[in-house]
Amino acid sequence: MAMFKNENGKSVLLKMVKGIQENKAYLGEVDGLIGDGDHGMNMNKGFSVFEERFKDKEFSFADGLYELGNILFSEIGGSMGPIYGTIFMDAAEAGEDFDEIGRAELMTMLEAGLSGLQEIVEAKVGDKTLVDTLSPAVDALREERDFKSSLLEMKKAAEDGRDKTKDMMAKFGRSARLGERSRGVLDAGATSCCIILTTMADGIMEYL
Amino acid sequence: MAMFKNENGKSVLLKMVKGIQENKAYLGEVDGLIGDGDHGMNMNKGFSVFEERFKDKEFSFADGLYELGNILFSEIGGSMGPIYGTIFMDAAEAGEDFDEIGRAELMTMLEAGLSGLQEIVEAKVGDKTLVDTLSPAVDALREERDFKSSLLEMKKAAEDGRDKTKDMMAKFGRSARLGERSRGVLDAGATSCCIILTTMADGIMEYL
Amino acid sequence: MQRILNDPDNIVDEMLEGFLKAHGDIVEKTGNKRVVKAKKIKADKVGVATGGGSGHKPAFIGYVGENMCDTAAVGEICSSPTAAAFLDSFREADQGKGVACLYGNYSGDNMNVKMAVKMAKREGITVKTVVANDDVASAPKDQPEKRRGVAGEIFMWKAGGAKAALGGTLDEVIAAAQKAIDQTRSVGIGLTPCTLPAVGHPNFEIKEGTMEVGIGHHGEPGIEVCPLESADQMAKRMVDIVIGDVPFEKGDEVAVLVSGLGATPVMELYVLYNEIEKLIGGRGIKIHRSYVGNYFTSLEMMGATLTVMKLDDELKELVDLPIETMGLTQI
Amino acid sequence: MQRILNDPDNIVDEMLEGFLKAHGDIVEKTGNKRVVKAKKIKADKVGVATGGGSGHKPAFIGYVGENMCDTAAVGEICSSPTAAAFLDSFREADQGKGVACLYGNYSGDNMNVKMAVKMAKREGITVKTVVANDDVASAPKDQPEKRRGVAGEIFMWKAGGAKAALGGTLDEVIAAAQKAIDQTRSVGIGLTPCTLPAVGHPNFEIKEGTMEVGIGHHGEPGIEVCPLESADQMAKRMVDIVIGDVPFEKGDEVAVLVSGLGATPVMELYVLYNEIEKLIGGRGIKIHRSYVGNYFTSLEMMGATLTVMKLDDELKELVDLPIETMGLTQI
Ligand SMILES: Nc1ncnc2c1ncn2[C@@H]1O[C@H](COP(=O)(O)OP(=O)(O)O)[C@@H](O)[C@H]1O
Ligand SMILES: Nc1ncnc2c1ncn2[C@@H]1O[C@H](COP(=O)(O)OP(=O)(O)O)[C@@H](O)[C@H]1O
Ligand SMILES: [Mg+2]
Ligand SMILES: [Mg+2]
Ligand SMILES: [Mg+2]
Ligand SMILES: [Mg+2]
Repeated sequence: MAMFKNENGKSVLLKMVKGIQENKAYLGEVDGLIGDGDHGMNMNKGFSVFEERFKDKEFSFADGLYELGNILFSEIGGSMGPIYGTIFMDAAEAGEDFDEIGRAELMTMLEAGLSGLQEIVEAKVGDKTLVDTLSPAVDALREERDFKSSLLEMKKAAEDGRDKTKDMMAKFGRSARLGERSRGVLDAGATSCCIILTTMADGIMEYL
Repeated sequence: MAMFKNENGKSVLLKMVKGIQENKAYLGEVDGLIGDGDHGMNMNKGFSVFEERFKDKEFSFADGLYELGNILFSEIGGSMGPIYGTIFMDAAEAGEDFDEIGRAELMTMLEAGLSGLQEIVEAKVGDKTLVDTLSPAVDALREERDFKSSLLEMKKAAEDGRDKTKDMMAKFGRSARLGERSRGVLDAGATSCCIILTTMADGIMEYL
Repeated sequence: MQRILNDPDNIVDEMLEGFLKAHGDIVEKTGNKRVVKAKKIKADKVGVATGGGSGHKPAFIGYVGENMCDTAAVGEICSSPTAAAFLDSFREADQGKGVACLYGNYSGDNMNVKMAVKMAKREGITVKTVVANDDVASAPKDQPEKRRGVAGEIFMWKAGGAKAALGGTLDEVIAAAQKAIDQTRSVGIGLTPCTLPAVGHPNFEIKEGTMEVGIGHHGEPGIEVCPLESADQMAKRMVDIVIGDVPFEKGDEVAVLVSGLGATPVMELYVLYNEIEKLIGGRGIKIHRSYVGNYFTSLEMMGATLTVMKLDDELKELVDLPIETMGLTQI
Repeated sequence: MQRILNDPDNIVDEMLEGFLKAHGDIVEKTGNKRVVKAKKIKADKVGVATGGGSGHKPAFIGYVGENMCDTAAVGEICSSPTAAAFLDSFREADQGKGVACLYGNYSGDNMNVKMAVKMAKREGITVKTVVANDDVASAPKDQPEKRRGVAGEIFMWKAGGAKAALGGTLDEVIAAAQKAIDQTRSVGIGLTPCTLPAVGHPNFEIKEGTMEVGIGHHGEPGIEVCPLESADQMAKRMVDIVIGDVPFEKGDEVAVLVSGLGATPVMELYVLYNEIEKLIGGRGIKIHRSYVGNYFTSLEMMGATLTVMKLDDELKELVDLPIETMGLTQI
């Protein structure tokens, strides 16, 4: 069964960076509708700092995630610092000892990220946050399948999850204050989380 | 020879008021090009205060001019307070004893206004100020003619004077700082002065 | 975008450098470039820390100074400071008597402060918090935990800072700041949107001829978009919302703060205050102290906020205490 | 026009009413509703009067207060106060030791002040004047009599007000204020136009992507329209113009004032000051004191001005004297 070497992390991380950079403006627009419009800017800044600092270094997938998370957490702040910081760093810690990463290993990592997140935020599926993307994506990895199919399922689950946030009413974050008026647009965090998971899957698939 | 009764001043003054009110925006635009854009606003405010305060009263031409000048001087301020205040009040003082006003009397009055002005400002003909309108208008009244022709000449002189300011370089007031760049547009004060003299002449002619 | 900028990504750092140079008599830098500290801090007192996103000048660093906040953690524009910055701000503020962290109710700030408080605890620094939630328009009265903190934070800092300066214990400082914010209500009216320098265009719209009642400090939509009103009508709307939310009663004494959102000419804030004063007075409420100016802004947004705090003897004494900060100097 | 207004014709009176209510501890009204007076005036000193058009908050009434101006005459927006208002301001300021009238070089103000001085003389009040002309961009160096007064007026008031507070004679006060303005130079860069409320639309244009170097406080055109530059480039341009005009030399000490024109976020003023400080320091000139904020504005114009005053021992003492005004409180 195809596996992905943890040590091949760099190209995956850089793909994630590119995904965020290319969607900087789009994420800003989505956040602007019911938030404050800075989601693209802050994500882009954090991911670009990571790129700048690590582009000439080699690193594993887990280490890359850790460093990216740490930059978001300790240099960017905002909501994304603690949220993605926790997700990435906790996922990295769960995965640092894997030499090879397959479906089960990736699930372990992302599950650790998700449960780390749930220690700091109360949001659950249905609350119009990035949990709506991350949680079904983790679930999609639970079923035994070959890694590539699993990744494709994970992408699909992330996309579906993101799309579902459109009709939801926000319960947490800035847009929660809008109540009913928060319906009708995507959640910014769910959108960026989908980009992250999708580019991560695409990056890994290049090695399968 | 046709004369105008000083006591019939009200309709003349109200015509002058209307002339300024109708040109409020236009005067603002002219002043905006090389000044600060407030000429129409300030003139309109002063003239409208006069209208409001005196619309239910009867008054002579000289008294009306005096009150208008006094309002500009003591309630409006700016450059127009001292300038038109002086012109109107000095003209009024020179004319308060006339029962009837003809060419010679009007000349006496406006001449007094002009020389009063020249005591407080240094501007001469050619300096791109309202002196370029007022001074030739007074000159047009010097030649003996029937009153109506004189008024028509005065209007023409005022208009010509105003138009000549277009090519001049401003020497006084806000626009003086622009030097060469002040050429190519009318002077705001010359423009309002032309409106004032024109409506004054038209108002008087209704009685001739 | 007609703005005074170099690389927008560096705006916060450059602003901080300039701020420290300009106000070297009031503030000083610390080991963390995103943490600013008051120059003169009374010895042996409870520390008062705050922090928040940038773009709200004078908030937050403009309220660091004698008898107000001891430290402020600085975030990106409209974005919470990092947990690390909050932690460092606690370390700087602590003199062994604990630290009161007084900040605004935003999800980013909540998360970062919570994490920083935990980390501080591990180091033996006791940090207690008060979360400002004075913005009436941001959630119904029965959901105060959802309400945003806006210009009322200034009264919270004033009260907490003064209590600490007067020698209060950590619990007393926390109680004073909590009382201040509990007695404070705010509302904003937005007239134009603002543009984040790194984004380059406004991220929301307020149509010419309309106004957004209840707008947030980051352009968060308000409770109502309605046709632009006169200053007097805006004043009435604001007073009704603010005074209607808390049991302000005849005979009460209050402190009033009218802040511009950034680009509204200050002259117009006085026009607004002129009517606000009449309306509050008309309800038999006495204005003990008033502040009119740009006290808590949102970049170059146009509009204004009204904040009213109900006073008791303690709050009066705390509000009246002299302070020297960039945002407010009171003799 | 997204503004906070009632009838634009009443804006000045309403603003004044609101101002007097908000700052009753610093200023008070007089018999002339267009003249404002300081609440605390040291007895038996030379009076310090000023005045000018409205729309420049804090200028002019925002600089009335202890140790600064005793009175200010208030004009319509961008328009000189009346001679009558100046006269009343002299009457209020006079304590028998004469009055220093410190104002800006605009043709309306010149005429009205001149007339008011004459009328005052008839009443036995001696008034001497200093006319601020610090705006480098408004006329060549050899025509200082044509130059406008802009934010440098603040240093003129500071020096004159302090000298009077310290017991200076009328001639000494005039000499100090004159020296202050002679040693002061300013320049402004405009980024957006402003709209007079009664006019309803901007009366001049600054195209997006361009900036007007040397703009006046009423939107008077500057010396050059050029493509919008970075904050650092603007700083360089401003420092070159200002420092180039007066023989500032290595080793000089200066006071620096960076003011926003109204709508520029204060954060950006610090970004600008950050570079200005480097450039001035780089010339071997020492900044003794600096002010960054909205000190002299033009309604909701965007942009900034730089003002630099060369100090000697006397000016240093005068600038450092504490004051309490709405626009500037210094401990
Ligand atoms: N309390 C929370 N719980 C879960 N997710 C949250 C919470 N607060 C914010 N988010 C997520 O963060 C996204 C907004 O991120 P961003 O715009 O960067 O931060 P901010 O709201 O501070 O400006 C939201 O779309 C949402 O997905
Ligand atoms: N010193 C002066 N001498 C003669 N006329 C002047 C002088 N200053 C201003 N003016 C006249 O005043 C006009 C401008 O008036 P206005 O816009 O009302 O005043 P301000 O320039 O103070 O805004 C100019 O167009 C000019 O005709
Ligand atoms: Mg956001
Ligand atoms: Mg004008
Ligand atoms: Mg944000
Ligand atoms: Mg004017």
